[in-house]
Amino acid sequence: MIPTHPMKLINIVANVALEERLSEIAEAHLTSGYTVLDARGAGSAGLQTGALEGGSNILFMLIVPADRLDQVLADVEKLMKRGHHLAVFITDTQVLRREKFSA
Amino acid sequence: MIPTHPMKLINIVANVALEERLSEIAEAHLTSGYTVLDARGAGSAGLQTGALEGGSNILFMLIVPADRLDQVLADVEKLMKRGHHLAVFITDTQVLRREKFSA
Amino acid sequence: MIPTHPMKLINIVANVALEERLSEIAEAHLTSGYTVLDARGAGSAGLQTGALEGGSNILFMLIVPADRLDQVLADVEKLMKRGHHLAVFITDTQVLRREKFSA
Amino acid sequence: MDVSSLLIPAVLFFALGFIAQVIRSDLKFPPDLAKALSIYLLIGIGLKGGIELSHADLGHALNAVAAALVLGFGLPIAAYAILVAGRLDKLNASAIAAHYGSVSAGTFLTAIAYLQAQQITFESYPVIMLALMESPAIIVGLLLARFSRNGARGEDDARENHMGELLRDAFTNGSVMLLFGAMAIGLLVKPASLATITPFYEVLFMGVLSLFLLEMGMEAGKRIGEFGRAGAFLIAFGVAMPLIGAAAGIAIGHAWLGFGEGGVLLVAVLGASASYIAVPPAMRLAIPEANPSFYLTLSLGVTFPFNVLVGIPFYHYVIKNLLA
Amino acid sequence: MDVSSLLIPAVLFFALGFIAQVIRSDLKFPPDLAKALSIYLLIGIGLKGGIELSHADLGHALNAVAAALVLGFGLPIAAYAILVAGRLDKLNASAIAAHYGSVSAGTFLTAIAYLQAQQITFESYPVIMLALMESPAIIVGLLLARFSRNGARGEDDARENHMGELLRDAFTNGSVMLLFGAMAIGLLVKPASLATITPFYEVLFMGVLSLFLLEMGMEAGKRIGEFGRAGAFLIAFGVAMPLIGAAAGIAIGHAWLGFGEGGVLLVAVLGASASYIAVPPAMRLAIPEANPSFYLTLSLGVTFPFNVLVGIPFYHYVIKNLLA
Amino acid sequence: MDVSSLLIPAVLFFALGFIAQVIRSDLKFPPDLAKALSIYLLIGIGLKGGIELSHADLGHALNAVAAALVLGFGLPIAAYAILVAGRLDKLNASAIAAHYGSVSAGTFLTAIAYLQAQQITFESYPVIMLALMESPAIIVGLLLARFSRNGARGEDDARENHMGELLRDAFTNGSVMLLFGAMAIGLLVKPASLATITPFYEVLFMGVLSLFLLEMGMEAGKRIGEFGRAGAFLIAFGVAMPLIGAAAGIAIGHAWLGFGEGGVLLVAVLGASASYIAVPPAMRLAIPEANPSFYLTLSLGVTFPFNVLVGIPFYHYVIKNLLA
Ligand SMILES: Nc1ncnc2c1ncn2[C@@H]1O[C@H](COP(=O)(O)O)[C@@H](O)[C@H]1O
Ligand SMILES: Nc1ncnc2c1ncn2[C@@H]1O[C@H](COP(=O)(O)O)[C@@H](O)[C@H]1O
Ligand SMILES: Nc1ncnc2c1ncn2[C@@H]1O[C@H](COP(=O)(O)O)[C@@H](O)[C@H]1O
Ligand code: NA
Ligand code: NA
Ligand code: NA
Repeated sequence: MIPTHPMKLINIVANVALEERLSEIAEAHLTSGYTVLDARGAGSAGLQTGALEGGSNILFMLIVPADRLDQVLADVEKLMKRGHHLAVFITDTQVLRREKFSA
Repeated sequence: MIPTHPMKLINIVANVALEERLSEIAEAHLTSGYTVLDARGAGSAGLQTGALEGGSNILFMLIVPADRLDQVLADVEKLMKRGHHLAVFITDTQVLRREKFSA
Repeated sequence: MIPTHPMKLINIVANVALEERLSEIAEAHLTSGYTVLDARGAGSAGLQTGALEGGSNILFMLIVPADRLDQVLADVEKLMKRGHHLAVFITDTQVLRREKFSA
Repeated sequence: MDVSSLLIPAVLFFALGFIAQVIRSDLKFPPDLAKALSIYLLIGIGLKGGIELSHADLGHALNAVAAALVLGFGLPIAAYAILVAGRLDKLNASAIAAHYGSVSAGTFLTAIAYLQAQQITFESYPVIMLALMESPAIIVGLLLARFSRNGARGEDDARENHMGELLRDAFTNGSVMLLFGAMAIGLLVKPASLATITPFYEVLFMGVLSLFLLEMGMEAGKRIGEFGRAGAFLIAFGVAMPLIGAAAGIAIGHAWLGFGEGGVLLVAVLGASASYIAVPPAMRLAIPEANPSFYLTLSLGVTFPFNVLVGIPFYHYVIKNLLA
Repeated sequence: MDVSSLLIPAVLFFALGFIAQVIRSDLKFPPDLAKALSIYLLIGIGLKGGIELSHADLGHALNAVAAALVLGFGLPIAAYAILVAGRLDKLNASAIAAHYGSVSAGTFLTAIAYLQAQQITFESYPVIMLALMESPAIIVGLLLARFSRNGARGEDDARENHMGELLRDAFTNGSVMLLFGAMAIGLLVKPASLATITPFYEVLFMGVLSLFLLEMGMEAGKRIGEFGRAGAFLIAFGVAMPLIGAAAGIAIGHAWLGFGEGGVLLVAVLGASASYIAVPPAMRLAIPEANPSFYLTLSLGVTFPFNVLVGIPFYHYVIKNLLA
Repeated sequence: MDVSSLLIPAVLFFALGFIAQVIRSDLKFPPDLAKALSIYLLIGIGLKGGIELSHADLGHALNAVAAALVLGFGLPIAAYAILVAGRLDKLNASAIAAHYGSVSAGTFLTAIAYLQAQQITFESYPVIMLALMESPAIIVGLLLARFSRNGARGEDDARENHMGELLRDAFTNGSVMLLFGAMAIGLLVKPASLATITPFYEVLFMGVLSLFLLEMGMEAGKRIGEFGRAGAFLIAFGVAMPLIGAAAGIAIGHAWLGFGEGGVLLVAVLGASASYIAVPPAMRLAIPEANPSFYLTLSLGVTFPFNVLVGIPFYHYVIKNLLA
């Protein structure tokens, strides 16, 4: 059996202008990396068709060990407190190769 | 500790022609919003390379409170019953700011 | 109530050059299909801005019945053993229409 | 049949893409590039059609419109009859039929490039016909499917069951909007004003087409892997139906419209080719029960390469003998 | 007001996209295509501005610069005052105000196409003014927001609270970089060398613009669904503010800069139009508390179609009467 | 060395993108745009090469081919020797070496723009050499890696262990397909027919290049953050290796091929530049153990800006002195 290890997957849907801020959070917490996907959608900030930068979303994905989840979320919370429109949802996940994500 | 709240994340992989139908379902159920990502893939409907509209997928993501899951899925089921090729999978997730998603 | 069925969702973040190798794994295990999204990010293999093929990621998603998870992961492990830079994470999920994914 | 007539950029770029796929090259195109190029090409065709229409003879134009409608309504019915005779289920037959009533802009433009390379003149009416042939094909497909379903579906709330809604879809189809919209613009705008956008839509046209065909060659090549799923009967249909469509086109272009060698070839291609841009999304919504793998494999993986690599010179050969 | 003056490709392609959306066509554009086209257009405008600047009269140029700064700083303050008077909260008012101090390149270029179609000449200084008007508007927006927040936020570590950081953002804004960078290149490079890229950036320009406007028409149409959320006061503002901006532009273009009919119209459009490319991302970062739905609905969904379809010919009509 | 020779669009747009990144502008390019532009440029180069080949002198052409193979096989071996001497592990050394045996089309085209701006003529053979230099470099990389692994890997089922499979990959590489495919098309198609696509592939070429270089400037700028990870030795290698490659290129271009000032500069650039389009994906598959961060940082973040901003004028200066 291939061993897998529990981790937390943080998903953040945000305007593309926040990509740099989010990757800085990932780097500040020394995560092993991060993944970004272009997205569109709709929410309290209105329609995000993806055609203009002001109306384009990203889905920012960050895998962290459970014991670091809270510190990372605290930084994400700061962005939200400042008024940024973010949809944040966290999922339990199992990774291959624990050492890759907890370095 | 940052409080998080359990919700359901509905994921639907469908042809891009269904994007409007799916966002109408989201709106009909007064969800707080929805997120759409362009995708490609393969399945019973054949190869979806993404190059032509007829062969392009989307990944439609919808977060709903657990008690509204069934009503939304009922509408998605209707699409499937009419013959549409959808791959639907639901994941447990934890959101920041419950009020954002259950308004 | 709409019935849902537990399955495993395998997510693989890899360079786009591996797309064919990964879809071959999906086909070899007779999965019902697979889904691919274009992504960018950063990790041990450096910055993946998505602008050049050598620096572009994909998110490869594969839903499999729990009892086939290990066989599929074994093939993914082989790629990793050969040195490929992959981030692999597996999530529990519930699908509509079991027969669609376990054919 | 002179093979050297195939040594034109359009055909060779298509072949390059096709070969790249067959030998499993890792050549990749950004998925959105094909969509952007097809938007460009549809607008370009529409503008051209509008300009032609603005100095067209009304009688001839109406004749061409009538011929387009006959082809657009007639061919899908023929296709449906053949498919159902071959024991394909009626919903898949309806969806595939709609594709063959419509036109592949890529194939049509390849035929134009083919004629230009041989300095053969051609009538401009077929460009107008092309724009007209999308909607009828979609409508026939819908009607056939409705007829096939035969009240089997009870949920009256479904959009797919409202005929009005479906007809609306046939006319507001994205490709139809681009073709007709651009045609109207070509017709309405004064030549001097139109000239400001001419360098973009006309001068680059054949170059953009070559890039589009490179990508479509790859797309066609990718579908070979799906031949098994489609089965021998459908693959054979994908070769036979263009021959029937071309025959119809030749008959109409020659006997009814009285076109010359070039114009008849273009009408033959209108008949012979099958849509892979406009009709598939329409069928996704209108006949969800049909399997997209079938109609995309046939229109894109069989009929398209057949027409580009074999059909066009063959139809031309037949037409030359006919006119001689 | 001669309606036939609207029968130009730029306006008609915009209308086509708008209509396609309103009748709920399934026409789709790859999202990245709009971004690619806008990069192209900003570079093209910048190069043009640089070339114009290279043979501009210094006195006139400085005058135009001063006028651009007056418009760029003045209009957002006027907009803010109106919005706050209408009881909009101050942060949303600041963000919206910034959009109206800046310019919509799409509208400006449509005005150029409109003038060219009527063979009306125009001064080249407005192109230079356009590039200058992005940053002041952003800066005013930031200052107004800072003032509105009034120390309410305690976290001094937030980037949004460092004025230096925010000013930096105003000048390193992506669109500003493209406009100024291309302007510098147009100014620095010798004509012979510049000529190697001219076919790409000038010959295709109006054609690319038509494609961009088609897509922006669709984007504008999609925002109609958000009118309800914005409310009647804001929608009315989206029509009134361009009239105020145009009046200011006409006054400045005519009385201060002494331009002719064409030049005054362009300055009017600088005043009347609202940014939807450069300013929204800047406001996302600088005034996150404001609702993007408001400022995008107004600039893209109300003011843009108003200017393209009604404003330009109307301002022109006013200017002609004024000069007569 | 005349700095004003760098005031050409190609170099300035590269610099603009680089600066935008360094000052952390929020300027963004859609990721797929770079891929689309590079497809266009590779086809354009290939067509040009094919047309040149069609009226090339056979003896000269064969000589150029031989020279390309010597550079393509020789440079990676030299690079590998240096890297291993510097204690880099063999697999990373193999992968990096392959990049330096191949060519950066962006750098090569910048050199052409540089020559054109100074009205210096150049031989056309280097264009043909460029297309030939992708595959040898990849093959050498593979052989070196195989040799390094030295049977360490037991799994014989891995594709990466089948030499035939790997050679196939070297020749079916996407960029190689585009270059050779377009070259064949340029060779086969009659000039009159080729002329239909010329406006797209030739007239726009330098303009498209400027946009591509703007984006590559940004990509290069983004890699600066990875210098630390690569380490001082590798960064030094990224500057030293182009000097070695340029020296080899100058020697071969001058002494062997007997080219003039322009042609020698182009051969110098073939030697000096390192691939960042074709080779990285090939190495991803063939030498997965190597760290992509190293080879992308070097080829894109160090050698590319060095060549564009310093190398080209410096090599030119050397060549002029040599020929004087
Ligand atoms: N219920 C939801 N399900 C999925 N995505 C959502 C949901 N609500 C909001 N989003 C996404 O999050 C983005 C920002 O949300 P908002 O802050 O509400 O504008 C939206 O543009 C959507 O893409
Ligand atoms: N097992 C699977 N894992 C991930 N995605 C799938 C799977 N099966 C189907 N899909 C996706 O769902 C789309 C529609 O599936 P289908 O209805 O089978 O054609 C496919 O094009 C795939 O992108
Ligand atoms: N902690 C993480 N969270 C999310 N994505 C990650 C993480 N670590 C790595 N990745 C993704 O996986 C890709 C490959 O990782 P690597 O093998 O570390 O280069 C990266 O380019 C990222 O997109
Ligand atoms: Na047809
Ligand atoms: Na304004
Ligand atoms: Na080299």
